[in-house]
Amino acid sequence: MKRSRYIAQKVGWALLTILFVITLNFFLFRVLPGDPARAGVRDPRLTREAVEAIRVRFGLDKPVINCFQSLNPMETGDCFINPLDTQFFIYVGNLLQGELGISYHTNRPVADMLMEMLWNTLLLIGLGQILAIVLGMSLGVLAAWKARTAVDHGALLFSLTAWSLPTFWLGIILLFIGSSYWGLPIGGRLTPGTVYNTSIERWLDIGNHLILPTLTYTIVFLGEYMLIMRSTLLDVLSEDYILTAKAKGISTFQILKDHALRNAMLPMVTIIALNLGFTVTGAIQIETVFSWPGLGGAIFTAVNRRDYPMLQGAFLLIAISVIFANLAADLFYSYLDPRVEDS
Amino acid sequence: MSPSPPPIRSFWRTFRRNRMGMVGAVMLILAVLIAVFAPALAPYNPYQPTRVTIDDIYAPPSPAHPFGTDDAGKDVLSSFIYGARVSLIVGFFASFISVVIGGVIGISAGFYGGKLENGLMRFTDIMLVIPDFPLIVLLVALTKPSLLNIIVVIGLLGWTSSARLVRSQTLSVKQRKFVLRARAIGAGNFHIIRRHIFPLVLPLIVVNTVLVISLAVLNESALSFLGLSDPTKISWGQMLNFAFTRGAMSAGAWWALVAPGLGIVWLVLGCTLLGQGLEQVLNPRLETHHLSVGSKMVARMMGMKEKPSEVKAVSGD
Amino acid sequence: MSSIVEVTHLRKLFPVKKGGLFDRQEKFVHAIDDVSFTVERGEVLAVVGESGCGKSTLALTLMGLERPTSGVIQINGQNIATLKGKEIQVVRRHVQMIFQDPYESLNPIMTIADIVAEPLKVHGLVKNKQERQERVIRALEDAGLKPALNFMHRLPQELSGGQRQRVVIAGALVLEPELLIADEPVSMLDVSIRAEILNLLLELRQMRGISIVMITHDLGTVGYVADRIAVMYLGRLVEIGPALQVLQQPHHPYTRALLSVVPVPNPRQRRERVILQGETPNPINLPPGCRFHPRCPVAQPRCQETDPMLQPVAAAHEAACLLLSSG
Amino acid sequence: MSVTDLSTDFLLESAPPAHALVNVSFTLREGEVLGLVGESGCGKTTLMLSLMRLLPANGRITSGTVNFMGQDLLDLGENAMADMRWKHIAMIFQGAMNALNPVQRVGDQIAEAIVQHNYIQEKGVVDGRVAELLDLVGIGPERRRQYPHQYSGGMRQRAMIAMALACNPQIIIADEPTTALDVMVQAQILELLDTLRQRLGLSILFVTHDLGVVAEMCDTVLVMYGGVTVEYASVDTIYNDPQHPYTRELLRAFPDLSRPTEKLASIPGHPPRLNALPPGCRFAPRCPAVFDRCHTEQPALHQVKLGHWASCHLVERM
Amino acid sequence: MKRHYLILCALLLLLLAACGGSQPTTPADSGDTGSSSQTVTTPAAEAAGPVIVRVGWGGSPDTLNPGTAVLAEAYTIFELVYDSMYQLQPDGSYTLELAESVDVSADGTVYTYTLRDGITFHDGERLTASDVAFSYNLYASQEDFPFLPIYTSYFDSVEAPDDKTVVLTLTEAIPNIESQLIYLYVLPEHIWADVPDAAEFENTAMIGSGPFKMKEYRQNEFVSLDAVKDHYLKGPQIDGAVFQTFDNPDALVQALKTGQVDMITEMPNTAVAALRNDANVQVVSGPPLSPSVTDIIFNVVTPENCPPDDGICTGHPALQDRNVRLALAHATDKQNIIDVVLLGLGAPGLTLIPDSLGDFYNDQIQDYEFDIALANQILDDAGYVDSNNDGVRETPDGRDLIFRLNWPSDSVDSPRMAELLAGNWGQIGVRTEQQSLDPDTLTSICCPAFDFDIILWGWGSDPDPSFLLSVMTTDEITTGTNETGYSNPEYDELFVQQATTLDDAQRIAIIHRMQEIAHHDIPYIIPYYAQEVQAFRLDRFRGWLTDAGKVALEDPSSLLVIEPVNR
Repeated sequence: MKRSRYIAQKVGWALLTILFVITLNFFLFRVLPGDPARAGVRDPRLTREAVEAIRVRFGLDKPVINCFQSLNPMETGDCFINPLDTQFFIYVGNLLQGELGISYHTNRPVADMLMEMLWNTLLLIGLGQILAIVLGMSLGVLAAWKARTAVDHGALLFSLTAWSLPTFWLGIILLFIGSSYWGLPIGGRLTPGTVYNTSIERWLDIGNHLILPTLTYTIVFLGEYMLIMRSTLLDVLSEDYILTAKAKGISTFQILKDHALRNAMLPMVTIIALNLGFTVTGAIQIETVFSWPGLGGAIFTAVNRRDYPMLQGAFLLIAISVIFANLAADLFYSYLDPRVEDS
Repeated sequence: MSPSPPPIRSFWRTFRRNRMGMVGAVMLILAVLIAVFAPALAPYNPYQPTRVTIDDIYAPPSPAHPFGTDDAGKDVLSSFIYGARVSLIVGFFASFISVVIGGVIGISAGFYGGKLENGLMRFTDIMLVIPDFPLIVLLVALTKPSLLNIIVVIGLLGWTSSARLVRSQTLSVKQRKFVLRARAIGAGNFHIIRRHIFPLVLPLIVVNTVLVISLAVLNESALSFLGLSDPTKISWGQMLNFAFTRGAMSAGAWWALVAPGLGIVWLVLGCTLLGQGLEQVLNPRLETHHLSVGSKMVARMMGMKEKPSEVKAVSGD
Repeated sequence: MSSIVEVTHLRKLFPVKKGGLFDRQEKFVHAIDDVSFTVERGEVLAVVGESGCGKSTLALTLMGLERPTSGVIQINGQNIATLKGKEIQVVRRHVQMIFQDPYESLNPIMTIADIVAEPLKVHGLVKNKQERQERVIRALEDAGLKPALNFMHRLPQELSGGQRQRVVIAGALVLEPELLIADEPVSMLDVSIRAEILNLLLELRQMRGISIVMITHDLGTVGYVADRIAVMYLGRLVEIGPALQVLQQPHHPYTRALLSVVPVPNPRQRRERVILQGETPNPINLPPGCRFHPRCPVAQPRCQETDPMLQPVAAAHEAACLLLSSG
Repeated sequence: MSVTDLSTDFLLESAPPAHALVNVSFTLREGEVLGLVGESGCGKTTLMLSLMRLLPANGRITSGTVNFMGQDLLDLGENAMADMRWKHIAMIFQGAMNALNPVQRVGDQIAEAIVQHNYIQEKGVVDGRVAELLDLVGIGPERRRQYPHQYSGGMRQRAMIAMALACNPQIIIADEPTTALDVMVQAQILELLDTLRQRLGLSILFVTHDLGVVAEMCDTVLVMYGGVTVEYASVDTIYNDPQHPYTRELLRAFPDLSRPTEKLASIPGHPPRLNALPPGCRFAPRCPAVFDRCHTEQPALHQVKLGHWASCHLVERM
Repeated sequence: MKRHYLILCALLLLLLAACGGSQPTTPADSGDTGSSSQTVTTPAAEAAGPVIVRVGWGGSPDTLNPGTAVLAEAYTIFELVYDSMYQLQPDGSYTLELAESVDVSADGTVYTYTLRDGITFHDGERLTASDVAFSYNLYASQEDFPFLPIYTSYFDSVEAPDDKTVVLTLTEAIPNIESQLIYLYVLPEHIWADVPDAAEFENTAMIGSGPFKMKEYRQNEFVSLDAVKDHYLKGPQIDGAVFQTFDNPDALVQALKTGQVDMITEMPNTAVAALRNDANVQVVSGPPLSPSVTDIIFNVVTPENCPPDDGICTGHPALQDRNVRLALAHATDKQNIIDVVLLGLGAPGLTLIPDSLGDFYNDQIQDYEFDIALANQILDDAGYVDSNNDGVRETPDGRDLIFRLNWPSDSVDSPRMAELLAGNWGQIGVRTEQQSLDPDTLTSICCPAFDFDIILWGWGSDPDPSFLLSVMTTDEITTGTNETGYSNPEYDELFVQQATTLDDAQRIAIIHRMQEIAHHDIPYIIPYYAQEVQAFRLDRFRGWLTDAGKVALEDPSSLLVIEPVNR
């Protein structure tokens, strides 16, 4: 009962956040300097008529919102315009149909392009996150358990340093080491031109290409998870119920497993969720360094080519993914922490 | 009886013993010194054009250029020293903006509560979920990549964590009885915030600022990497950007990459260590537990209240 | 001598978060429900009860820190329930509060002098540093911190618990109040030093004629300090009367039970204990009739229907129980 | 259980070790309730954790024996000791909210101890035992599926007691089990403990600072101050014939409802910090009957009469 | 225990994966096996596997639709997969491709092409004259194709009287028909006729008639092509080609070094020295097959030429004075810029018409010498003196010679060039305020707004100079193509003349004259003509065209002739 209300509330907030992101996304591109139509037209050989044609094609000739022809509040226009015939509603309407506009750069629907890349990014982020979480937490548990010993200090120093590394810098160094000494592929997702006899071969190829990006990703994010795990676990381990468990004659391993970890997981889940937004930063850099065909690389390309619909779409997709991931984490949290039910 | 030391001095006494924090502070101070005295320290002025030849480009380290030269034949050491300035300016000012916004939002939300808090924190939650970096990229790409824009954009988007932290700290300070006492003696909101809330939230804000600096520095370097920095300003990120786009690795000029990269690591690590150290001193998380060493237990068993100050008193005596 | 405090039909409700999405009915915590009493000048009134009975809310309401939902609180003849900002400040100067936890109620980064001087600054009562200094010293020494100069520049955490509580008291004294509200002033202190704080309060009453409302759950000490005792249960006064009478001849079954379970530090005095079963019910869903009836050892059917009023049982001694009227 | 000359030190960073416990000896007989009394920081908790060998890692037991069931607990291997805990010596902690794992069902936490020590595997049997235990402490067995936060303070303490009884231990160490509870709930818990003791023949080591509770619950009392035994005697002797000035002062400072008008006394000063102990008698700085020797020489525990021990130079002289 | 297990597991996983990666060919032995696959191919597949040349590049086609494509990468693929009427050869000449012969009418307006026999599309359908006519008419009629209509602007009609004959009628005789037709790729009518909106067609199947056919295309990942061994002209010697995208220029070079690709189409010039030391690698450099030019744009628009609608025209007045521009030209050390920015891999530039345009390039022009003293003298003489001794000269009416200097933020080299220019010009008392701008903002301040002083930018061109020449005509000021605002009636006149002069030599003479005018008037300083730098491995393929005068190893002319080393 109460959990259902908690869930409903979280879902509600997620939807509201998405709405906010959509609105922000729309206005960002219109408030900031630069004509969105002009932005797509880089070739000075295009005629004024052609520019106007593009404006019409992208709906940019319509008023921004009902009364405003432009975002300049001085320039109010006719208020009897059909509100559904304004840029904002056209935009939202298109969104609802899964249309994110046409890329200025490739002339393809942004949604299609993003979908192709989304899975690649999810693969990279997913694998990297899982490894970083598992390794980071293991290291954190080890450090907390051996608090104030050489093991702890070593792990701490390693994690802090790993956290401080600029992702792209680590990536480029690993790229050179990995390709020169370990014969690992330099970039891409597949070895182009290869004929795969089975899908296992194909996946092995993908896996081989994933090693370096994942390694970079893992190192960069492992540090933070380790630090958090260590400190929450230290907190949890100094709680009285740990002493109770110890007094019950329960072995250290079982205490860690049954009592400490589950309680320490609570802040971890929250932080992992909040961290998801941050992981995108890493993904952009890693995908660019390793030419991984994902959303991050797409953002890099789009930035370079000033492909605004693409940027807009990628940002929206990433934001929505992160919002949903957060929602999932919240729901997972409610499952982990029985106190949620009565909050 | 001799007058006891003021809080700042007793803080320093404890902090001095915190190895992590001290190392971080030294690292950070060193970086600041390098930045401040750049003109005196740098063998050349990287902003001053000099005549170079092909042989000067990516020249390996030599007595004339201890860190070698970069893709424009400039002395890497000098750029490195001057680069500290921009990296630090971005770090400090962006985090200053973030922390001021976060502090104001956090304190007002935490202190006034009610609808204001609800609104502010919901907004914070929304901003917290939105991935920062793509938005930073977007905004910098949409505006023009000048140093000021970068600082403002990084600063404007970095406040969420500060706001949450400050709010929760404000809430916990507000719960403490001395705030109720201040109310009981008839103090107004402003007085309470100024005299009781702010001074006690301040240490946390300082810790947070230090950590936000490291994030801002990392963000600046990532922006540079994406080609979204001001190319006329030499920062470590900018140096890396030139090294990447102009093939330092392929040319075998590792020195052009290593110095600025390590500079960033140095600065970020310094901030992180200092932040962690400060946090340990100001809010001694117990580095110990029932399965291990225990100063909290010891403190409790030795009759000390479980208050940070008490624990400090034990180790400080 | 007129009363310094007159509370009549005081009521304080806290709204609780609405239930479900379709549960429109708002619920309330009945923290204080129709409470009336007076405090005479120079008197020590102890308000006793278990946690959740509303005694802390009573303290905050008396201080003007919580607005009563209804009822009248007259302090020095002025109803603070209706006063506005500035006026309340003036009244507040005469009412000061002492808190339970001396570790918590002092700002750890302010010196003792600053803490004690703070009320003076807030109210803008002194013209110059010198006068402030003098008043701070006087307050500290009155609170037993002698010589005051030894303490003024120290920080709270450098003092022991007892000394801190004295600082809190000094901070209250500096405004020369007429009424002190002491919320569990000694419960966080070690047994060995409780008496000195209680004795200090009594001394102040003697020296300055200050009235004291002492909120406490510790029945052991009330007899020692209080002139009168008020017993609260679930937001209600169930018994009020002279301290000795209440302690030795309690009339309300709740008071009787409460007194019977207080441990006595004498193994030779084993008494019959009345141990009430269950726990104090939730103050949101109050039982009908007498609030105490579900746990009352002598409850009768009519207790479920009629809500008893306070009625005199002896001189200046009242209790709220239906059984009393029938004999 | 008999404890002799138990001493515990804490190793401190940049300071000499603190002697938190010095030569404490006592005997806990079957069915006896031994009260351990003292102000905060007098070494009560250290003693308790030393007995269970649950000290934090910088705590060191430096001497003494703990004889129990014909063995010295201090000589047992870690596994044997782990087996000893709860099966034979169980504990009840202060503040049961913190002592119960917030994310585990109460029933499961009780069952954990049973499974750990009795190796009962069948779920039904364990379940039955949990229900039985909860029933024993007056909690409806259906509430075993609930989490600690759904319990009230008193119920949590009851659940703690049920947990302590899980393996039918001979000894229960109760560390301030009623502190922070309301007086009525305290009475309920004390009554429950008393009933259980009589029914199950438990020995209880009752740690508290509340002299009233001690008077009502205990058979013998051990008064501690600054890590040393101050006085050790039967409860009647302690209250009616205290020998040590500290005991006397403490009793005078404790309010007695039966004598409401009697003037309360206080002991000026505060208990010593364990890393800054006075050289002589640890109580000397606060003692009303102090004389020169007290500042230089630590008094030994002296038997005043049979079963009554006190450590004071005054007692020795007699 | 479990914890250790977890860590161990993860480490094992990584190790296994790493081992899996290092198992296959190392760079040293990859040449011997001739294996195309780096990692996964089983030994059996390796022996019998197809011989595929792996090309690394920094981009990816923006689209496979020839009508809407912009990027050079797309045109590379078009060249391989499609055929057109003419083929541009690396030496700059044109050969007939689809047609075996052409007959031009006496007045030069009717071209009758006879197609070769046996041309088929990759899906097996025959390529006939009607496909050609359909394609040309499509390009001419599609308004949403941004560039191609330019090449069809002289078309009057295209007809296919029979399967083998295409009759192209022009509105007037033009000199450069070949260069107009090379980008008009012939598309299969049986596919494109059914496409509802040609501008939105993604064309991923990409059926063409060229020597390679599309196998797999993943945008921003790779393009994989199969060889058409029985192509009607000359089938490739190899079995296929893949183009792999590397976002990072260093990664591109590293991929070549480690043998993960056989050829790279671009690289940072800084890597050249290191690659030249690699025995397995050969670096080639020279003028690019696709001409391009880097320019320093001066805002010289006069008030009367300021575009009435869009013009803001805030240029520094001093730049209107040729003396100032001349001084700047004399104060520009082009060789130093080439050394630092290009590491020597470029030639000093003269005008917008680069050396890669072959005969159209006028190499007889004497460039302004780098001479600071002379430059100072010129400014002194023209009345620009530093009267207030702040190191910056002023115009006679007292305005400082401080110029805004902008460049596109996506340019790697411009910031370095700007630094050097600032140094050079600083010596003659000219200061710059530097700012990089994103290309859109730059476009918006550039032209036709003329809200700038100096911009560093560049142009790409087709093999005919018409377009580059048009950039300096008065007519293009309002359209924004003329980015300097330069206007010279004599030049405009010559531009019209060259467009209709059919005789090659005569046309070249006019164009040379136009360059002289432009060079004399200095609306631009052209710092350099950059060379194309490419590199390939020697251990797997041989026969790359390295001595053709221009460099484009990814061009069909190279990919058709290379063959495996060990065959």
